[in-house]
Amino acid sequence: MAERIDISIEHRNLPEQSANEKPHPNTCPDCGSHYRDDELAAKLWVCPHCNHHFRVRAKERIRQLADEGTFVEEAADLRSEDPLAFFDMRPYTERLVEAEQETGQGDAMVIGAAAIERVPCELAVMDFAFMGGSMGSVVGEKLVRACESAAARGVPLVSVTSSGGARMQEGILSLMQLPKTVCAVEDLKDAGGAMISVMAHPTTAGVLASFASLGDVIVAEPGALLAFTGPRVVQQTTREKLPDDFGLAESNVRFGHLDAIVGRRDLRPYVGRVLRLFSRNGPGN
Amino acid sequence: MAERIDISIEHRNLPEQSANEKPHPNTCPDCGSHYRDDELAAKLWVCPHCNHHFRVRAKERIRQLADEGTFVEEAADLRSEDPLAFFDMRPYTERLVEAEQETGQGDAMVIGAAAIERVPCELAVMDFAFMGGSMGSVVGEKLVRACESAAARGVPLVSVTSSGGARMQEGILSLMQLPKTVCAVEDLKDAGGAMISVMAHPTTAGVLASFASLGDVIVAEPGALLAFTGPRVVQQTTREKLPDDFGLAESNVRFGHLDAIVGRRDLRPYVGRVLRLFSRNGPGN
Amino acid sequence: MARETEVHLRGRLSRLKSLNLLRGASISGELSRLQRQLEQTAEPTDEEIWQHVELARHEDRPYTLDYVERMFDDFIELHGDRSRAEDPAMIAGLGRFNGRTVALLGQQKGRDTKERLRRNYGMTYPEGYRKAMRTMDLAERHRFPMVSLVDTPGAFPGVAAEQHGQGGAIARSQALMSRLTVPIVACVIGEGGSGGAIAIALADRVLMQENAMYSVISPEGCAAILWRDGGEKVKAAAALKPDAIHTLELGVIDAIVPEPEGGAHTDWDEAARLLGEALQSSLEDLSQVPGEELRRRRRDRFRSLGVYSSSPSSTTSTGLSTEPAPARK
Amino acid sequence: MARETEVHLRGRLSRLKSLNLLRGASISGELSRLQRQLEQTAEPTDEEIWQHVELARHEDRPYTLDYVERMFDDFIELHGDRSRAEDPAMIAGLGRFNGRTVALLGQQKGRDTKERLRRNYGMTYPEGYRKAMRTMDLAERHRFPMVSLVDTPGAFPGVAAEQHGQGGAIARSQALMSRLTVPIVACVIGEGGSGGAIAIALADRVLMQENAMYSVISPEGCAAILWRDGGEKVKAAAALKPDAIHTLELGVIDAIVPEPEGGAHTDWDEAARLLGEALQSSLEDLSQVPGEELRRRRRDRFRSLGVYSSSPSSTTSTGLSTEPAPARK
Ligand SMILES: [Zn+2]
Ligand SMILES: [Zn+2]
Repeated sequence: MAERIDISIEHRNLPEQSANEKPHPNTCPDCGSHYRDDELAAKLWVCPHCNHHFRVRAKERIRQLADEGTFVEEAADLRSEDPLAFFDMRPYTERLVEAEQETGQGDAMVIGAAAIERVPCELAVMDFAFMGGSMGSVVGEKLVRACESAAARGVPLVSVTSSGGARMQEGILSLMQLPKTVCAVEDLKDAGGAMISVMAHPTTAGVLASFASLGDVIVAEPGALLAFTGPRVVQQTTREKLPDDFGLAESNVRFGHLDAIVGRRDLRPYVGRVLRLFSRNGPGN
Repeated sequence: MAERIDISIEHRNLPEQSANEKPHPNTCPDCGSHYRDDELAAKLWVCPHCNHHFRVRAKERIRQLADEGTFVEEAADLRSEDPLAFFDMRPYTERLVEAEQETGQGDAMVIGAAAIERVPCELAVMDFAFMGGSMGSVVGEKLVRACESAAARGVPLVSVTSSGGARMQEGILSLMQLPKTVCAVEDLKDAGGAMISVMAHPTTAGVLASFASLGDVIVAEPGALLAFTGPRVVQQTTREKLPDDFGLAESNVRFGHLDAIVGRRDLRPYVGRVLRLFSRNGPGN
Repeated sequence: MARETEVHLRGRLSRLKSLNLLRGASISGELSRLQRQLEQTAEPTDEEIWQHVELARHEDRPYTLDYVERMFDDFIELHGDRSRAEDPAMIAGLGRFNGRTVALLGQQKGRDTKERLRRNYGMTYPEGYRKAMRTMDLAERHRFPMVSLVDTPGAFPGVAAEQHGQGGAIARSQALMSRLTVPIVACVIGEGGSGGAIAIALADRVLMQENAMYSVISPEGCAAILWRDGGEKVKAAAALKPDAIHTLELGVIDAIVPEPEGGAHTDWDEAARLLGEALQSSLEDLSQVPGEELRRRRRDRFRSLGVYSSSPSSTTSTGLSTEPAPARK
Repeated sequence: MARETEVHLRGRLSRLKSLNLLRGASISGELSRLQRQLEQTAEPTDEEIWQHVELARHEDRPYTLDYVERMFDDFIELHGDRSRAEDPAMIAGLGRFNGRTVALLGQQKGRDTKERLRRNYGMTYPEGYRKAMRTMDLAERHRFPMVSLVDTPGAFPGVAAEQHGQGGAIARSQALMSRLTVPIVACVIGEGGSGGAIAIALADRVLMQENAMYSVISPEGCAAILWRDGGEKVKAAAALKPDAIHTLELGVIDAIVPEPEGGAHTDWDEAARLLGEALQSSLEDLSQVPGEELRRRRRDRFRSLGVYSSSPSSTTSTGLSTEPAPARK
């Protein structure tokens, strides 16, 4: 065993594939079926053949969950800075511009007020397409504002996560988004607020190790990778044989970390039910 | 696997031996050395040859721990009643009279005010010689009064346990001594008091499952059996192969249940140190 | 048995007459029925006590989830201890009970062989109690009242369960219940098996169904130790008196929840209706009490349990404590 | 590097001048020395940053227990998570520090091969964080201030650690620290490795020793991902800026604790004396603040960390947030 072991909080937990031979995004990686965008959209981006849950973009997720016309985005104007003047193969600023151009979003999280099954709530939804859903200062700040907005309006927070971890281009400040978001969730809880955490593929590293794990109720989508350290890094550093379902939602529920695995088609009614239970304005409460 | 599984909270965790061929109490069960009373007393009832910790009677334990002349017994007049008019092979009342005659004690626990290394505290010490240290209404009540006395005087409680569990001759009332003592410890903690739990051989079943496990610091003597269910019952009901150190202090520390194993010769200074740390009148606190 | 009979009849009469809960609004309708039953079983014979044991363990008796299904709306089950495992022998969840959100705990036995194995016959591991504890934390934070349904032969007596800290988990689960400031109602709906039961039964109101049992040790285990013969279980049960009436007499429970004629297994819907009424009545009573006061009374309730004398040698002939029990509401 | 240099010099000057802690009574004696060092390393080269990394990991550097031995009286170590395991990579304990009882947490590396294996190179399992959490509960109940010494390459990346809930344990440890109402001082004494470090570093005062490092990822790991070549660790370290001065500039830590000339490994006693003074000074400051206020400020401190702009497209040229950070004491 090497004396120095390197641990990455930012390990891209992508399926094994080289940049050159990426399969088409609408080809199911599990069964190989291929679909048009509208076909998949009609099925909530779940493979009708094998139930594989494709990743969904933040805005699409909100469309799936929120009652039509209820979502009002907040803090859309926040943008990342470059406090370390970070430069690896390319400057961080360049990566940011490119990500915004590609995704049409300012950063890897979208927040706002919404209603689900007519119960008002606050939504905080991550978007893996923006730099692997990595959490830097903007994601941290948005999550904090979502907590504050939920507390101010006396409604539960629903977070939907999909993230490779902290954004290392912001160095130690990205690590500080862990305690920052944790403190915000605790403030929300002190205000009597509830949090429902929905973990989508992948919810890893710094996001798993902060706000996402603090939900009053925590559920995950089938097949989602939920791991502090991803399988490749674990394999490389420990040379352990990994179980087939290493880090998957199915393993996490067995080990006691999840309240339930909820398929995407059931997610909206499930979240609605939980919201009714936690809603302070419900009958009898 | 039989469908009905019987679980005994009162399983006598004695070493395997039949009543007929009991070895002499001063013969070391581990190495066979034999000692006179005064020899063992001079060594705190620890085998000088192999470090086996003999069981010590409550009054002897207090002599070993408390500063000379400081112990003032409380609630010595409490005696068991027989609320169920319990009668098995013999009436419970007869067993009680016999136990008192044999041990010179009113029940299986002695409590009182004391000082250890000049730090005032409250002591609650069990005596296995009285009906296997079983916890009935008197033991429960005494533990409660010890907590109340500790809180009233603003001193920590030191408990030393040695018990086969709840006293089944008091039926459901013996089970109620679990929540009763738990509530008392929580009252003590709410009053800012500390509790140090010393587990001697054996601390099992209802005593392990109540106040003894609630110490702010929990230590055990070497070789002590600390188990909710003793090895014989586990073996009989599950037919599992038991590890050699099943339920022993050494196993418990490995599994995270103990702060330390402290040999009897080190116990007084160790408890003194902990008392100084928790003492509210210490320098600087 | 003459002295026993006398003591118990005396105790029963004095206690039943002063019980608050039986006079409570929604249970009072059942009082005459209960009294009739009490008279019928005035001093149960050994065999009658054993019949209670058998009814408590009846394989068609409704279990926790059967009641949940009938009593709760919008129920979601909470899984896992957030640490090491999910224990299917312990149910935890949230649901709407008569319009308000409550947190539920309860052991769950299995109905068929496969489920029995999966539920470990309702015998909880430490992980199950840890799941219960995190649910208590959740209830406290959100001010959800708690309902706890007790139905277990006992905490599981296995090697892993011991290694994972069975004793400490039971102790800490009780400690946490003693700290909560939300109302807690527990009901023994089948077997109230020793430490495994009390771990989730440190409640403001402790109820028992008519045919449930609550005991420090199984009759079989008691017989094996005291009679050195597990076959003497009927005698042991008679000595332990684990039935609801004796338990009520001793002040350990606050009220008996009636079952359908013949036992809960004969009519699950009716059993659920009767249980639901009793729970609702208790929760309504408790909802008036401020949280800190609730906790104070809860601890005092358990502090008062036990029977002893202060004389240097035991002379009292009654089964009641020589110290007056603190008044309870 | 021109723009970077300018930004950083500007930031450094403005921040250092307004730092409260550096003006604190017992650290002020070190101020001139610190300033001398700051000047010497005004804009550290890539190689200089790498030297910091090597010093932070120096195998003769004092570890948590070396400091405990020198700073505490009557120390007792607390073992076990009361649930499943004892994790020797995490030290928890109680001891007298300048006359008062404090609770201590800290990762522990090993000094020789055998101990390194036993301590798992200071890489904590979830069980270690759970031991830390129960120690926090203990500290809160008894009003013991907490000292946390951070020294870990990171939380352990193994199969069992994942199965036992590494991510959740780190999250919950932070959550608990954010709830405590006793003073907490953390100091990074070697490697402040990512999530494994922050799990015990959500403190009222966060300090770093001069040659410690604090980073979201190891330079090696960062190089492997961004340069696709683990060998580019020096470049990665330069980009991550894990050294104490840069970390101070970013407002992540509150003060730098001086080390003996040449580094802590050259003189353990002197290193412990300097660390002890810094901890004592911080604890004294904090002891004046009421518990609820302390917690409020602690959360606000972390809430303020981060650099972003509110403009639709990023135009700010400074590395500082365009939102003013809340005032801290
Ligand atoms: Zn498919
Ligand atoms: Zn010997």
